[in-house]
Amino acid sequence: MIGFVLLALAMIASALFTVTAKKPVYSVVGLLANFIALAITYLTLHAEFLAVMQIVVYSGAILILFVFVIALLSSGTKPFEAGPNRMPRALLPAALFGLVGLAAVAAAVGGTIFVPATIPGATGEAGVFGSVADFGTALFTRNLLPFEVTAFVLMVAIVGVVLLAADESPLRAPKRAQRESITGPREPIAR
Amino acid sequence: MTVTALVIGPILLGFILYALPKGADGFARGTGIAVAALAFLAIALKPDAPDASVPWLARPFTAAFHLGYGPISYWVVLLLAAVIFGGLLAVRVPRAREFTAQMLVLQGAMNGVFLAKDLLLFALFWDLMLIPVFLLMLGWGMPARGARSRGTAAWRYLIYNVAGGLTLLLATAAFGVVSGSTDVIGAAAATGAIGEVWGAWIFAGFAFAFLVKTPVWPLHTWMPDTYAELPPPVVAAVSAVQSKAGLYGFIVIGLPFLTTQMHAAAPLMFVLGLVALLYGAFIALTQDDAKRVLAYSSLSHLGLILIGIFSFNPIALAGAAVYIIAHGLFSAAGFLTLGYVEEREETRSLAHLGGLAAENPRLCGALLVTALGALGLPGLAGFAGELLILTGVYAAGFWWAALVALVPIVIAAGYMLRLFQTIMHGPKGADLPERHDLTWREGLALAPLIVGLVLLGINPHAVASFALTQPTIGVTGVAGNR
Amino acid sequence: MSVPPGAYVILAAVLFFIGVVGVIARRNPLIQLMSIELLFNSANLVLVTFARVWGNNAGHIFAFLVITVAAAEAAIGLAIVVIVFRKTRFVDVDEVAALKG
Amino acid sequence: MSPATANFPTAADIGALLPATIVALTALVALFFDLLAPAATRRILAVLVAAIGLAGAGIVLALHYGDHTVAFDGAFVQGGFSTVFSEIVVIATLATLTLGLGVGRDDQVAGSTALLLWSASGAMLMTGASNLLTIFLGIELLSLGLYCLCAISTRATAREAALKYLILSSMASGFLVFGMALLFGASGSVSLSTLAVTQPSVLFSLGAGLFLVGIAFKLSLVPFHLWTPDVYEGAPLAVTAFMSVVTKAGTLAVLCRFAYAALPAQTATALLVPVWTVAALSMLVGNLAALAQTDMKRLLAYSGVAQVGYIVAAFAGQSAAGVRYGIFYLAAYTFMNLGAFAVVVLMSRDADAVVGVSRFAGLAYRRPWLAAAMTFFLLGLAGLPPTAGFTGKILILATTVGAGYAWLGGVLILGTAISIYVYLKIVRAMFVRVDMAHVRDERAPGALPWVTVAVCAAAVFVLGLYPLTPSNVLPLLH
Amino acid sequence: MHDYPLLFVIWLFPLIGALVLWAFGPQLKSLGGPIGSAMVGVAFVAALFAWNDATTGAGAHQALFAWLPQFVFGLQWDRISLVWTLIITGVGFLIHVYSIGYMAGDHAFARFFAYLNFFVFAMLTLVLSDNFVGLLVGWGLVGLASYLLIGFYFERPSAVAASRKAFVINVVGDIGILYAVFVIVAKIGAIGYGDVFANVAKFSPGELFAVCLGLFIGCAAKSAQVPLHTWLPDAMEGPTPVSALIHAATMVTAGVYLIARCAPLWNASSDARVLVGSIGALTAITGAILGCAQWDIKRILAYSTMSQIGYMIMGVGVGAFDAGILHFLTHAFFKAQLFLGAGIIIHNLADEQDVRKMGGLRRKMPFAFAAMLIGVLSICGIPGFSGYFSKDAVLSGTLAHGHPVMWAVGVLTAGLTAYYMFRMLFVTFLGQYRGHVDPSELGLRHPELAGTAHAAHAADEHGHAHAPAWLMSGPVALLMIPSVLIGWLDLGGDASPWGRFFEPVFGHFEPAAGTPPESLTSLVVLVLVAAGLGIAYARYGHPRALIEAIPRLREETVRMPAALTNRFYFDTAIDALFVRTSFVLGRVFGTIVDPLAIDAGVREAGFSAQWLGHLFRSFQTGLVRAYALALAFGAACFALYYVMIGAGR
Repeated sequence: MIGFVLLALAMIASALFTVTAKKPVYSVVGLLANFIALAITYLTLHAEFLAVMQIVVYSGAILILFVFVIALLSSGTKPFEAGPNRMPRALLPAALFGLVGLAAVAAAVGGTIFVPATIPGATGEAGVFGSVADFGTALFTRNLLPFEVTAFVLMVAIVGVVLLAADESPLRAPKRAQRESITGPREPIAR
Repeated sequence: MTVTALVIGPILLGFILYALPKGADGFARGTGIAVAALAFLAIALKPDAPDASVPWLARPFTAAFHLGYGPISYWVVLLLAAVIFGGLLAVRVPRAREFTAQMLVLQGAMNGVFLAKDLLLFALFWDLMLIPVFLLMLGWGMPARGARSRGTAAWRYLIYNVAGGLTLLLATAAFGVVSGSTDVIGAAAATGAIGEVWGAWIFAGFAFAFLVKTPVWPLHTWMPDTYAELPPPVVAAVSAVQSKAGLYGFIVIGLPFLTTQMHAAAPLMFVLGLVALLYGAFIALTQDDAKRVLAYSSLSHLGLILIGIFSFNPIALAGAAVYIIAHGLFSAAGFLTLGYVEEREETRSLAHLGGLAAENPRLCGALLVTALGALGLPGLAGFAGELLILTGVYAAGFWWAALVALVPIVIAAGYMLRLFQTIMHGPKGADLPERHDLTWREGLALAPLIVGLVLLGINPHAVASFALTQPTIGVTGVAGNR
Repeated sequence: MSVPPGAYVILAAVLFFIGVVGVIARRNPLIQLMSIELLFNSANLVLVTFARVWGNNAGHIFAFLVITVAAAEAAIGLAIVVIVFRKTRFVDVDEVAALKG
Repeated sequence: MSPATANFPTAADIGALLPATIVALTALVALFFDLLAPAATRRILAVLVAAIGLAGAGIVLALHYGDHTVAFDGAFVQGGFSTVFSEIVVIATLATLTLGLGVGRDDQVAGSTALLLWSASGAMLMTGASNLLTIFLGIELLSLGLYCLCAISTRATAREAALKYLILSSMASGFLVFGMALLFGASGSVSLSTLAVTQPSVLFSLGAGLFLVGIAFKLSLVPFHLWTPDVYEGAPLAVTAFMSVVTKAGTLAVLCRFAYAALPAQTATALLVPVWTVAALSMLVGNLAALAQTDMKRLLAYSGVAQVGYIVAAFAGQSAAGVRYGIFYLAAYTFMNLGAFAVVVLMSRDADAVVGVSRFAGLAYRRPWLAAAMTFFLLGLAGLPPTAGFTGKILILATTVGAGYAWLGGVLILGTAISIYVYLKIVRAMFVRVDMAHVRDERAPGALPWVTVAVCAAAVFVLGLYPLTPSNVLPLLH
Repeated sequence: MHDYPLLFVIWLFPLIGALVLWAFGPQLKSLGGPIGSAMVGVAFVAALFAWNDATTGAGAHQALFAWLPQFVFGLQWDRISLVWTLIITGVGFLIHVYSIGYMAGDHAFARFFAYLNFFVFAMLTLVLSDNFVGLLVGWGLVGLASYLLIGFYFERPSAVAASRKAFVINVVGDIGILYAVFVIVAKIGAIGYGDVFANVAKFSPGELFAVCLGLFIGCAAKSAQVPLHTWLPDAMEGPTPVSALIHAATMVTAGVYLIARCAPLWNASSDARVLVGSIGALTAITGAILGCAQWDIKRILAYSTMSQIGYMIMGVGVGAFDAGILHFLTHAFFKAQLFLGAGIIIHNLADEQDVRKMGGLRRKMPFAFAAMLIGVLSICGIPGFSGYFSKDAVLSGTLAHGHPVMWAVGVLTAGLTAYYMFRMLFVTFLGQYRGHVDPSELGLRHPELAGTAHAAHAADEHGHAHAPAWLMSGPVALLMIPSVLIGWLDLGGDASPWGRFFEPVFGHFEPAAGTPPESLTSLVVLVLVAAGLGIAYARYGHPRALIEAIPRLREETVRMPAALTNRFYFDTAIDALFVRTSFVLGRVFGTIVDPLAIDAGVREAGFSAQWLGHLFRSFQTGLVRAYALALAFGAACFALYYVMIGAGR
């Protein structure tokens, strides 16, 4: 229980830090903290494989991407300077609506009684609920279709990013750009 | 077969003409005239052409492409053919190819409205016939001097009538859902097929559409502008035939299927009709634009027909049928003739016109006959209609309405003679160009209408007889036990 | 499980709330994207929680898919951010409002 | 359901998914050919491959037509109305290809075409998706491709559109997923069929609500429509055309399945009230806002908002007829809308132009046929005869009134009345005589869009008048 | 009743003539006159041939067609139709012939005869029809004919105005008859005279009076009864033969015909008798008084016509039908003769119509003088002349039917008649010719006179290719005979041929006991006539008066009371009450109500739609965060609703 509270506080704090930070880089750090806390929470929920995925994919790939882009953009003279705020009072209504939603969820949760299923075995044992084996079986049998679709989702990401990037590079000759599109800059995502 | 051809033929030909190369104006015009003439002959020679019906929807209600002659519609389409023929024959317009094409589409659509035996089909053509008028007004409109810019009138025409068309659509859908089929026009009247709950709404939908189209006060303000701005052949067709669609609807849809609602609405309709009757007449007395005089006179006359229909009396109904055709005849002839005048004198302002009779006796004669027909000269068709309607209205017990309705007859004499005399009589108007008298084309265009005016005045029975037979007698029976 | 599942869900809701406010309140597109990541993660937390509650690992699969999609979305999003804001002086979504009305 | 009972996909599963698969793989083929193709032919080649693939998928679908397969353990359903939705997607994609032969520069065409196809396959996945995972993936596959496609243009506005689309759509996805999570929580399952038998609870209804928020966003129903005009205006013409139909087709299929098959009977009516409400709002606001537009794409965007409102109204009361007429009107809308877009393309230099309404002034006297075609499509969108739009409206009116939602029918009429202004304003512009001096007349390089125009016109006319009732064409809902 | 095709000849020949002349007028040129006259002549001869069939039994009948089962049309040939037909065709024929001379050289020669023929046809329709609707048709058509002929010189604004006035007022009459038709159809369900008269009992007294009232409104408008008489004097704008035929001999007596025809109705309704009789008396005296104040020779005759028709209406109104018809008969002759005589004068004086500018014409035009003299003697009821018999018959009829007041009025009118008719005669024919006297010396400020005279000059100065004189004098000469002798038919009261002729139609009337003998009436009338004649002679005929004619006339012109020059303000009143009011209403509706009141709503709707459009447009700020906010807002609303729904269960 104590652990959960600590995790929750950590998550909320890091999240708040993420959205309030002055610089994107700080946000990235905040988000990293948030993800790690989340991963730990997953472990408490019998989702060890997901916890791993969380660390690897999010912290490993996505956040790195963010950093990468930050670096790319801040190559300008004045990094991340913001123009005049054209919606200065956006925060208040946003918070209001958000709170309404929050209250709604609270009400929903409060209105239902959960009887958690009993899981045989502890987290980390092979083949238990949430373990790699369990997850894999589910993924490659009943949920084969979604899994296959994700392949295409990633393909879209690759090709799309390449197209946009190629569009951004006026120096490159069109033909070579296209070559690149298949072979070249796959790294950022494949990593 | 004939009826189908009457609807599809003109529309198809219209598109074909539209497809022709730019130069083909003369040919297109000739084709248009020929088509109209053929249509006229086809209708006149084959009055007993069988219905044509192809199934259409099966769910949510049954509907069919069902076309056929009805007691009134037969004469209306005949009239329409004559009007289109005359219009195309008499009036020369720029870009005659497109013009003719759209006129033919218009004819086809209007034929569709009046020949449709299926309510859904009726609604379809009802909306369809707005489009050509709209386009014609945009492309060939002739606004009076100092009038608002072109397109305004077209816009008003469209907005009003489409609004009506939509309520018609809603009512039709509801009718179909409730009664299960829309293939009902002319069928044995299943009175009470529509329950009380739905009936009121459905009737409201229909009534709004019909009142706008006719038009009836106070939904009429689109009409004077439209009539004034449309080129003569189109306004002839619109005022002669299109404006009857609503009244026709009341007769073939309202009377048999929404009888109780019709009776409930009768007082309101009487008030509206009478107001229109007087209102239009008074305004017609003071208009300066010759075409607007006729427009407002139409408002007045159509109000009379409305009263006739809603008195639920066979004689009045017969009168309404007669007057529907009669008004078509003289308003078409009138607008065509005014078209001739405007074409010659390049104005239609009564302040500028005057004294044409000296140079153009034949034109004068044409306008005279038209005016007399409009003011209900005894012996002409208009008189027959008026007399029958009012007699029926009086006999049905609405003696007060009959009395009020007598007043506009006098006013009609006033404004029609004002129109005729200011244009034709008195000293010749200043700065009016000297022009040749009526050409044989123009005369030929008017001939069928004027002949019809006389013949119908002598023998209205041909048009009116249906009113004295089933099923409308049943309706008036209902009226009787009020 | 000792902690009531409701607590997890509410925690997730809070994160979600923070994410939404972040998207609306911040003008830096990158931070907005990160807030969106928060949204997805909170959803994931709910999924995992309920997977645990029902003992049905469909929730895990779902969360996994969400992660993947989020990755792809982030990639594309960042690419778009790059091409949009490379030339502009400010990195500020309020600056790109040419389309309106 | 433990792993033991789990079964690997069978041939039947694959067969059911075949059409979408074909489309998805065609993209790879296109990319591959693009590597070998000489520079001159890449554009035509890519489009050709894509067209062939789509045609194949279309044929397969046609063969599938009428049968009904539940594939992948209930993750995907082929048959029923999903087939028709998929067909619409395929046709729309084909039409998109003809508008300006793909998107972007020669060296981008292969990629953009691939994205187009993947988006299409995503939409096709949505049409059959019958569990939450598939729905989610379908939506994302569709959207991710579109984010990129929007940005493929040198115009800054295109990129702005992409950015807005991305941020807002992702946010909406967030709501969607959260809602799905709650639904999962309430039912313990991700398959719609299980949802339908769940004991209703606050959790469930809240989940459904957030789920519907996501759906309403993708359908751009008021008030979730704000992104639509900006994105439509910014995106390349062809992409806009694609979005305006395919996104709607896919999402409508999801909504339809959710509304009809995934809700506990006793609560369904109450749960769907907001949907009809936003539909009504869309009809009014969409048309009113369209009144004031001067850019053609923007105007069509708003009109799209309203049109979707009409279609959703058809589902009111979940009458079995409703889905048929909804689909019928969707088909009608597809053809009318694509036809209109094709005309716009024919009036612009390339598929990436900005076309103001003013460009239509006096068109009838310069290019009568184009004007005639445009008039026809606009009449259809306005619901005037003799078009499928007219018939479709009648059917929707009939079914809403019949299902006891007469007020919705009334709003529909009101909206249509307003839309008359919107569409016939353009017709008036085309037919009013103006001096042609200041009108600059551009023409599309290729004549290919004419094919689309012709096909669409024919389809709109035939669907409208041919004695054909949707109930004969569409099998009952499974 | 068997069909009787001969009626077609009587009825349709004039129509054929009208159509032929209208169609081929320009080609026929001067042949138009003879053809037109011939057509009417044929009708006249045919009518003579048909005399016996009219007088035997109930007469002959010719079925036509039916509008609807309730509305069956036919022609009817009985004694009343016979009398009118003979006058219409006979006098009509003479006037046709006369017109050949009068209209010679007019540029619309053929058109004139087409109109005349058309008029004859219409009038025959009126009198031959066997039902009320047919009568109404004829009623309207004669109105049209008179409209066309009054406005024959359509370049003259005055003529145009006069014709429009005549037509509109006649339409007022038409709707009166229309109303009667409503009641008849609603009550009896048929329109034939036979059916209606057979069922008079079906009417309640009120309805019966309503029918009679409606019919009488028609009569009043057509026969220029007060207050609908104002069109008749203006109608003199038409060519003189028209005035003679339509506005003296035939059309204006249609009212007499209608009432005589509807004798059964009047017999059944005493209220109607009183009403019609008194209106007739009122008209008689009004016309006479106004006649004293006129200077235009044709207007003098017009007012005398009005006055005389008043007599007829009074006669038939009170129930002395045969007397009324007799007066119509005699009046048709002598009034036609008077007009034609006046026509000769006007024709020879180049369309001068003002008696003040005439004078001393006795030597210039002896024939015209003779004609006018006989006419005047006849109209004044000098014993021996036809007018004497008919007028006495009418007056004694009123007395016999117990209406002494009407009798008194009628007698007084007789005196006035003598005065103003002789006034006209003396001023015109005695003394010196004043044609070239400066108008101002005569105090000429009469607007309409100036108007007509000059416009007339402008109209047809080439109208004087003088046709052979006999063409004009011949008919007049022929008319002299009946206008002197026709009255003798009535010699001997009920035993007279006239009385016997109409006995089968109107039955025999036995005056109430104690009614003074007819001789008394004659005596009183004679005295008053003598008095009137005397005054007229003293003022205008006496040698002393003739010497100082010019200043005298000037004085009289200037000192003429306004009430008389404004014709008792009838026109003014009608104009103010109805004409102007209608125009004002029209303007109000057309320029205020229509655009501002009714249209405004629609326009506002349109505008507000546009406005809303721009409003929604303004929501689209283009800021992605704003859109996100809206999304959140929508989501919040949804969440709220769904939680409530969920909790509600």
